[in-house]
Amino acid sequence: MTEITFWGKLADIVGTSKHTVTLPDSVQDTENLRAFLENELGLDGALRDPANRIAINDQIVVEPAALCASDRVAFLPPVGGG
Amino acid sequence: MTEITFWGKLADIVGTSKHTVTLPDSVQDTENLRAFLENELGLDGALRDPANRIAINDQIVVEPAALCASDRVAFLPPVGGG
Amino acid sequence: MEPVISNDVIMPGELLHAFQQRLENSGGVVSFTGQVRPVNSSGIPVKHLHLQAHPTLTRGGIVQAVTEANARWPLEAAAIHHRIGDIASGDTIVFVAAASAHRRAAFEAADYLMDYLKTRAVFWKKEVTECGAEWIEPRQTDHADFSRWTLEGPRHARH
Amino acid sequence: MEPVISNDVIMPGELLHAFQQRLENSGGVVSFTGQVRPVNSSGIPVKHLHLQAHPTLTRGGIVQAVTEANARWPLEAAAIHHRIGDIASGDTIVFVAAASAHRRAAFEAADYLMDYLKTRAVFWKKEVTECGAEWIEPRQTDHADFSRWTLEGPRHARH
Repeated sequence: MTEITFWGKLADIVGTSKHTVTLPDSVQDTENLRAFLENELGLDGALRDPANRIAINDQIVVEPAALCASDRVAFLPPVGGG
Repeated sequence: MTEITFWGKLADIVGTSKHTVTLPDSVQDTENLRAFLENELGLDGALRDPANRIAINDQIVVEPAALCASDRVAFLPPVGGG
Repeated sequence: MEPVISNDVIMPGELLHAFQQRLENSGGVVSFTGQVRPVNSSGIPVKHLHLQAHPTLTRGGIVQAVTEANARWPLEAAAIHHRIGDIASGDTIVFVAAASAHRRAAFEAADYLMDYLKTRAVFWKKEVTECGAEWIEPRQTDHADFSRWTLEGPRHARH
Repeated sequence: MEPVISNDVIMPGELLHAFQQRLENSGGVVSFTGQVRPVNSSGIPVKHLHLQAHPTLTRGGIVQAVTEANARWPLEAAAIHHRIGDIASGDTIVFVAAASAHRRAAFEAADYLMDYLKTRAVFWKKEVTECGAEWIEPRQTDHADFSRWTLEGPRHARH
């Protein structure tokens, strides 16, 4: 089971901030994951947009990055505080 | 009688912060005044140094500036706070 | 100093006082306080901002930015307090302070840390008005401000 | 706000708090606090600074600098508190605050006002150490800092 979290506006777009899923063997990296989740969640491209970055186990990654089933994956829309 | 004040380090150099003097008719402007006071007070050039500016009646002046006997004259060494 | 990321109200005057109490040889202290403006850029009254942070990425990034500031400028201390959760109009979102022997270093470090927080810090910001809620991303000018430090940028503080 | 030039101790935290209480639509507040460093640039312990002001020229010049800052940047408010008399090591000499809708304006205005105070404001400053007393004049870097504002920006600085 892989834990996927959605942050900021992505939680609103996806409709949840957390999604636990068993990834099929075909999902080996972040590129596969983006396509898989888009389809599974019936989205309109939000998770394919490279502006929304991915962190694996609390590290923002350079993509495409390899995935393990036990990874925690976070989708991070553009950030900014202050 | 003309009131002359000395500020900052000039009070230390001159030995007083205030000097009241009857200016001779020959002192008509700030250039004359600088030379006159240097001589009268036995100084070593401090009042001739253009880095030490002059204010007349609380206005810093562009020199040479005309003088009246009733003017209040201030000698101002280089400034800086903070 | 460890950055503080918290739901608690930020009191800039108290933080500035506490920050200065700890200093030993700084000639200059610069502080920046960011507040929720009562009206947004379209002129619509703002009820509150909602700020979301990530439990690890946010703090890690800020610690790195403070390390970077310390490498660029000879700082005696730097402090960052960032509020999260719902922040009412007029309340303080962020407080940054930087202290150095020389004022240019303090000014530039505080400026840099704010540019970092505005464009790179891992926060998500939602503006809530009477017309609804909208996620806010950094403006072009914020990115331009940050790029000052990555291209030629201001030279390191003179001594 | 009228500049304050006084022998009284400056409490930066309280001043920042009071300054922010009065604001209505500022997104950013920058403050600068200048303190007497315990050790001078030659490494000698400083007992105190003595700051002298002129009864009219000092205030007049500062008011003009604040007017200039307001002409250059869209400020909601600016405040200057400058201490005079004997100021002990570690005590605050000067507190400057600037508030604006946007943070760059607040940063630049506070920076400009400090450069003015360091190089153009009518104060005379004597440093008292165990080795005696010495009148201090602005450094070359202070003049270079001020000249930044005369070569750029929407208006030329007077003086």
